[in-house]
Amino acid sequence: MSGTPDELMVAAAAAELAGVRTVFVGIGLPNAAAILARRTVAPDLELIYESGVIGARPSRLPDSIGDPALVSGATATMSMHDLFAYFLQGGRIEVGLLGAAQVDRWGNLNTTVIGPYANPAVRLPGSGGACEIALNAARVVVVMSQSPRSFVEHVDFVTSPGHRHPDGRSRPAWAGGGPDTVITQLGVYRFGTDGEMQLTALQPGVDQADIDAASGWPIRRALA
Amino acid sequence: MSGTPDELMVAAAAAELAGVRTVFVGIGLPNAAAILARRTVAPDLELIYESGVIGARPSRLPDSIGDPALVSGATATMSMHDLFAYFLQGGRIEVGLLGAAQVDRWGNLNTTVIGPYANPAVRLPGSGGACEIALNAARVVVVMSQSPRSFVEHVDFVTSPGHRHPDGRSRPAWAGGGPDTVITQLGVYRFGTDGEMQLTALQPGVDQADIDAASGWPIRRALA
Amino acid sequence: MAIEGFTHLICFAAGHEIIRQGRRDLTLARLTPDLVYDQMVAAGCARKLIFSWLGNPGVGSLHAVRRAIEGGGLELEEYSHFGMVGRYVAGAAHLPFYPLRSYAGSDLPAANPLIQWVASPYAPGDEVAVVPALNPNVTIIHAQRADTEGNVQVWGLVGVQREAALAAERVIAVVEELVETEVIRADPDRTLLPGVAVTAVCVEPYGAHPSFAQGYYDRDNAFYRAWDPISRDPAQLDAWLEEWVRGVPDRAGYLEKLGPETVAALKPKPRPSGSVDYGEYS
Amino acid sequence: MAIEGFTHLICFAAGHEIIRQGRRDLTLARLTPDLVYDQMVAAGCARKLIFSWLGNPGVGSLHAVRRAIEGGGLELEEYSHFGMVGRYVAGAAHLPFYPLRSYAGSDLPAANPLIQWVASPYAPGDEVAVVPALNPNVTIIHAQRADTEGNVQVWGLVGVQREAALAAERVIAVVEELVETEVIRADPDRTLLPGVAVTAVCVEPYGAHPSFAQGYYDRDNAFYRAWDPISRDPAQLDAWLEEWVRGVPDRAGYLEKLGPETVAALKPKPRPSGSVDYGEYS
Repeated sequence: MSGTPDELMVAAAAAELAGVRTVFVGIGLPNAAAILARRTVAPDLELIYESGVIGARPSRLPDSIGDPALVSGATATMSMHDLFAYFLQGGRIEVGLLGAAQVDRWGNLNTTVIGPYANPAVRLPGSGGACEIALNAARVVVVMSQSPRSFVEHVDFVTSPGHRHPDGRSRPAWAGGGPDTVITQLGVYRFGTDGEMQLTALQPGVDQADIDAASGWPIRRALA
Repeated sequence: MSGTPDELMVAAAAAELAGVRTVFVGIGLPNAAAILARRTVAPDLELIYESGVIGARPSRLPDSIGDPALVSGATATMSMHDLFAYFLQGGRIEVGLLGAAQVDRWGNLNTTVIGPYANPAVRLPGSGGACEIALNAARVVVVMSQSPRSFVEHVDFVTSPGHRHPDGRSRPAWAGGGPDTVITQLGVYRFGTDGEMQLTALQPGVDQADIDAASGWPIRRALA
Repeated sequence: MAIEGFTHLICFAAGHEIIRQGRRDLTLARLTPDLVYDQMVAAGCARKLIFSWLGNPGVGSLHAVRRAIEGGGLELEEYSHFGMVGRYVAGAAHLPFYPLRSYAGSDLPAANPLIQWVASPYAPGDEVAVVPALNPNVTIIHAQRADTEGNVQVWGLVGVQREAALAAERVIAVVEELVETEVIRADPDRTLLPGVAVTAVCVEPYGAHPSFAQGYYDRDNAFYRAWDPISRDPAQLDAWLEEWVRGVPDRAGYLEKLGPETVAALKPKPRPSGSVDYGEYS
Repeated sequence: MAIEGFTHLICFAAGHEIIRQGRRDLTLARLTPDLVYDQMVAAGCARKLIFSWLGNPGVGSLHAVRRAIEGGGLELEEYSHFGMVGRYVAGAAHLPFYPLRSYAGSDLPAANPLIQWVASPYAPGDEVAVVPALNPNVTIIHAQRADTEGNVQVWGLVGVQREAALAAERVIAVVEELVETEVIRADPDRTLLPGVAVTAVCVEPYGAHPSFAQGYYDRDNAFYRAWDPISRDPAQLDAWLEEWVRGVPDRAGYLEKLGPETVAALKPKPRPSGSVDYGEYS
């Protein structure tokens, strides 16, 4: 098995969707992974987009999550209110696929700012639907590029909550399962019962030194 | 001018709709009044039904407020949520047309029970949308039959609030204007600035003695 | 459980089957209990009603329900329409409550302590009424059509059908006809519920009679009026249930008794929606 | 004010006209500011953004907006998507707040003190996040068609268009085409907004380019990608505004510059919805 880093991530993310029925899809790699999964390991997978589409059958790989090709031939379209309230918050999403600029050991995701919020070094797009996806999907799969700047001891801003806030707060009782898997070009990570991230698989051709060089904290190992 | 008591009430209620754009219609006499008004004094009147119809053009007088003839040819249909939340509560209804089994001097309406709630002598239908129509329409026109049992000193149950609760509570600040007109087979009543009902017109052939005989309290007079 | 459908698409087929199965002690939710719950109450299926308007629309009372209430044999939990709508919305959205501008100055909160108030954090002293989430074990809805994947489409009045269904643990959709998935996918805007939200689909033409299915058949207003004297007399009502519900094996038997002339008289003339273009993008 | 439309039906025609009119100090609300607000910010129209996702979808950043933020010249009020949806819902429903299951454990409430919490009266200790109502002075939406009575119909993605419009004091609907009222009334389910809720209708074909109108034209993804280098360079961006916005008198001028070939290339093949029968009842 070989491929570009993106292809590796997409393939690993698609594998996470085996047997899944409902996935809430973000743009970019998550979208490619969900479309690949439906063609391979999850033929019954319903692609659900925050723009208001359920059961999309895109005839092309869309540039945006609101592409007209996602609408034509879908099973249902509805208002964003009904989709977010009744499908995402209503607990009908098995997997939420998210990207992020930063992640910490508890799976907290930052897509808001690098640097202080009031005076950012880099202004990122912000939450979109990610905050509520992270809290309401039954489980969350994160697809992101790994480096010492993205795998950090402390995220600059918690956009989408993981298993524990840096200030020690735990997840609320009503929330979904939270981050389940993080997929990067270097490895696949899951979370221990205490909510801490652990390395469970290396991507082809990657060794522990590569992981160490691309991580801002010593990541726990739980390789099979 | 002459007619059956029902025809008198329908004609008087239709006259109240002159120049009105949006009316929220209940079943029975209110429905007949609204349809008559649109054919006469209010050609731009949009008939809005709690079943989820806006701009109905019924080809027949419907038996129910959810008749298929209200849907075919309407300008819009929508969920009851959107209709109640965005049109009624959202303040887009000029006139709400209601019926009632009992009314008191403050315009409190009872459509719930005769006798105590827990052990009623007569169980009536209840609120339906009337409670929120009474609170959210810009003004409320009541069409009902008048007798000592319906025009009462104390209603057995306040289903739909008038200008003042029997316990003295006033209307909340966010509410619409409340009862504006009560139309019966005997007279037309409006409300003083203090919120008390007053007789403003007699139906043809009716005199003060008829009013007195059909009222549970001495109704203030403000005849033109 | 709930059988929803506001005037439109009331699933009498399901109500009758529940009567035939001899179910007991059900808690029945519906904005307008209508004839379907009058029949189920008369048949002894119900322990409790959760509702907002209790009548035979345009006719008068639901006499079996009134007798049960006035005799003390039926528990009531009463709201306004928007309160019931809000209960389903909160249930479908996994929220503990739904806020609405209602009930201030009404005696309904005194009659139903589940109607509560919350303070707005944005304006001191501003209190908003709230109703709690309602999550039926089962919601049964009727609809015009579905495909074998369980995607359900409705046109005309949708009432609270989406919210009542999505609030439930299990959803049964009874439809007038089964269509190809391509028919559904040609017009995704008409989909009330996607297949992922539907537990089971049953095909039962005329299953909403004497209520109606827009474009398929009219409301049987004559039956609604005829129900008043039947329901008024317990003996007549029981005879009616024996003949029209317990005396037929299924909905096909009911339809056969109803007869082709009644069915034909309820058929409307065609009035097409017209077609719009979604575009093929590739 | 708000120009809404999630990816679909973003009214660039309105944004460009506002730039031409030289408006200043606007507070602009939109879930996804998109290129339309990047252009308006670059042109100096905006004082503040209320938003939930700030990017060029599938491409990268909105560079003019980023420069304004990083330079401190643009105030921000930030939510998640569902928070923005809820703000419009509360605004349209005349509620002081909208409750949602979000924000717990996120730093967004610390960044935006308007995100608050209310306690559920039904479960001790259960706190629900709330956002305040948003009521724009004006909401502009784009739609496929309307009639002269102002009834507006949309198919495909509706996003938050109904709620954003009904939350506003004034509603402007810009449409691809005007149709006979009978076309609207043949299919009332497709009506996004009835005429009673619409202040004005403008007919502006291709008014949503480079976003799309389902069935009418495709999203101009090439333009979205081309915008990245333009927006990155203030001089190029200003030259673009001079040429494509200030340099044309109106939308017709923009379309003429765009040219018939680009327009033709965006046209999809037909994919009809099919027609359903509402029935004629009399």
